Amino acid sequence: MKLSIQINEGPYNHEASNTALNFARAALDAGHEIFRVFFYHDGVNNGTRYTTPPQDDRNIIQSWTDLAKEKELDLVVCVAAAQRRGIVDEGEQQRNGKDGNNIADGFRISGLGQLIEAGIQSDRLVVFGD
Amino acid sequence: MKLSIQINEGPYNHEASNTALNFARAALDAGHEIFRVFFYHDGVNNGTRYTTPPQDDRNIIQSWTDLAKEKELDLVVCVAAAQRRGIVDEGEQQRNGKDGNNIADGFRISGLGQLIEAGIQSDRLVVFGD
Amino acid sequence: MAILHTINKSPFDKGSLDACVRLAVKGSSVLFIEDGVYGAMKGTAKSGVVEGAKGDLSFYVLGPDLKARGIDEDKLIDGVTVVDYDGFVKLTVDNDKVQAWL
Amino acid sequence: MAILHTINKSPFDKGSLDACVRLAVKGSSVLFIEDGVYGAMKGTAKSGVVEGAKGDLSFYVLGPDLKARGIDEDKLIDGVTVVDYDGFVKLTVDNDKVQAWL
Amino acid sequence: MSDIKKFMYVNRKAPYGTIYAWESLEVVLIGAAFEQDVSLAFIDDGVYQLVKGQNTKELGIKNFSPTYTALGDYDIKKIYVEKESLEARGLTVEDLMPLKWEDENEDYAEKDSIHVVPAKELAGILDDSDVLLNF
Amino acid sequence: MSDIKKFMYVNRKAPYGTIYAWESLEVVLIGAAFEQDVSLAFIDDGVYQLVKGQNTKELGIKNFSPTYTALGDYDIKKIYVEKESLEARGLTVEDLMPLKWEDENEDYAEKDSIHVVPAKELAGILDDSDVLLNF
Repeated sequence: MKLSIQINEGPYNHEASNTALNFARAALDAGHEIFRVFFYHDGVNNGTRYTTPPQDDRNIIQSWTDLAKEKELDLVVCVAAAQRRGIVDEGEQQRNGKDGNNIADGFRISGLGQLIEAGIQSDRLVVFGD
Repeated sequence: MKLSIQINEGPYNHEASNTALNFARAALDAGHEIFRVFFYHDGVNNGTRYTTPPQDDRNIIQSWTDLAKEKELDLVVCVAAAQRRGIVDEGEQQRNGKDGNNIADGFRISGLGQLIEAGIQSDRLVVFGD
Repeated sequence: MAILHTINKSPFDKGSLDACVRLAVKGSSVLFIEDGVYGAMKGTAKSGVVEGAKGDLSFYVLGPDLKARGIDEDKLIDGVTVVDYDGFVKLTVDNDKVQAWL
Repeated sequence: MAILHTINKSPFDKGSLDACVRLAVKGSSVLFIEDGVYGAMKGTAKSGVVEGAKGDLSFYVLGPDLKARGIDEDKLIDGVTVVDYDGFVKLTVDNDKVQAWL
Repeated sequence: MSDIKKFMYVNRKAPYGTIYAWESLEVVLIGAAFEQDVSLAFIDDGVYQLVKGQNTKELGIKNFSPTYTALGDYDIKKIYVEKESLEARGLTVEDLMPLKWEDENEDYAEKDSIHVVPAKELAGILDDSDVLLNF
Repeated sequence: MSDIKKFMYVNRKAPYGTIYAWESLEVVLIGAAFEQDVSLAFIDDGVYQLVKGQNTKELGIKNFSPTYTALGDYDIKKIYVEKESLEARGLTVEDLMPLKWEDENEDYAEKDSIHVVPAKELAGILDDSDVLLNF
């Protein structure tokens, strides 16, 4: 079955991204396809490569990057939400005149249409948030 | 009177930073001193220079930067919270082997002791959060 | 048509459980996750919500979130089923859609 | 000693107002800000909390947050005082410390 | 399954205190271009989003409430407000912005988009949706 | 005013669902070095932070609950738990981790750090603090 996931909160402040990660792994292990993971609201903060979590805790962003690589996941960060919160890729860097970017490996920035498309194309949309 | 402010949430997802900004302006206008503004939890996300908010909305981070410059405010981002969430200055960039930094003008990264010190040194500590 | 409802907030902190029970049609499934798992405990001031609704709704609770919070399964309201992440996926697939009471 | 309590959550969404009223000593001040301002409205299912406590506590509400949410002052519970940010600062200074019921 | 899905946007949070209401509206506007069957539900504190007379000038936050009145132009006309949530908050439909759409089959007659429905009825409407977006 | 202030950490949120509990504890540990008068209050869902038997292995989140049992070593021994919050959640002090401190004036006798107090009493303790940190 084709599933999509929406994540509304950042990596450590709320459990949402952690739950979504465990859910995604279980879904993939069960043979389901994950059409897209869409990061919205503060969820866009999952898409930064600038975090350095404590050594004795999990690295959520690295886990998403690794899972995306292993399973060819489509990790999409909403552009409008990202602009409000400071998540930038090379394209956004140029468009908005920033002096750098912080997007993590395996994530891409795109529009809200990607969420609607996920809703249309997927058999299920599962939302994790605050 | 000497006041300090703690902000626990990021710039747009919650009203906390906006309320704190309006409170800080009113306190300064009334002749009070703001000893320190301490950004904790997701509040550290107020300290990025990478945001590009919509043209028709306020720019919270720029407002903090401007107020800090005008009134010589001490804007402190908690280092432990910042590491979890990806707010990086030059020192953190080098220490943690990052390829860039995103700290906004007027903010500095420091330890939790700065919050305790603010509690000790200030006549009032006012917390804004979720 | 069948909905899987997820509740991720403590019933003491937020009204998510109350809203879910008010707005779930008979026969729906409800899964407690994250801080929502406290809503599945018996002997609390909020246990009555699930006890009153369990004739009409099927209640599940995410085991990993229970264990994290130190809640033994014998503290659960009778009839609440413990599932792991695989079970969460199965519930997602077995229902037509998911409503998250954020 | 006197505490200024701030409440920034709707009383329908969270238990902040209930907790504050339970844990504020007589004579304390309570200021509704942000989504907390809904707690100052009369004629709601939660109005009784403030009405029952206003003999012991002084209630204030932040005007800019009221206006943003389209709440006319004539919808406020009798005895609740509207203040602006200057008034918030004054309450902070006039009390010894601030307790934020986040 | 037909190509058109029933999208239901479930709004349960107050405006301004958090950004969910506003960013939900941004999804609704973008989603309108996809020609799906769109409904909005306002439950719990979500009903506050529709209260009329919002004025955010002193806050310094953009007042996005006028956007709700433009939803009719996007052909979004099924807006459900839970009766129980309204009543608990001491509100009636008179306290809400009048949201309208124009019926081109009836010479562009203005019709109400807001439907105040009891929980029991709204439960059935949620159950009848294909995709639930939660804010 | 004396050089020592009464710091009160007010904890009202459950662990793991959000990070406030953990990051509050990090402030407490750092704050312990400043030799102030420190108290902790656990109110509402904050009481869940102290429940014993927490096991986060399947979540993959660090189990920070052992840190509470180390608070005695930091000379933090005034830990107030609101009775009403415990009771509403069907909990008793037996469900909580036993937090102890050693009284060096009594040959290092172990004493309980947790004090279950009714709201009315806790209100007075909050009122008697100098600095309230809210989590």
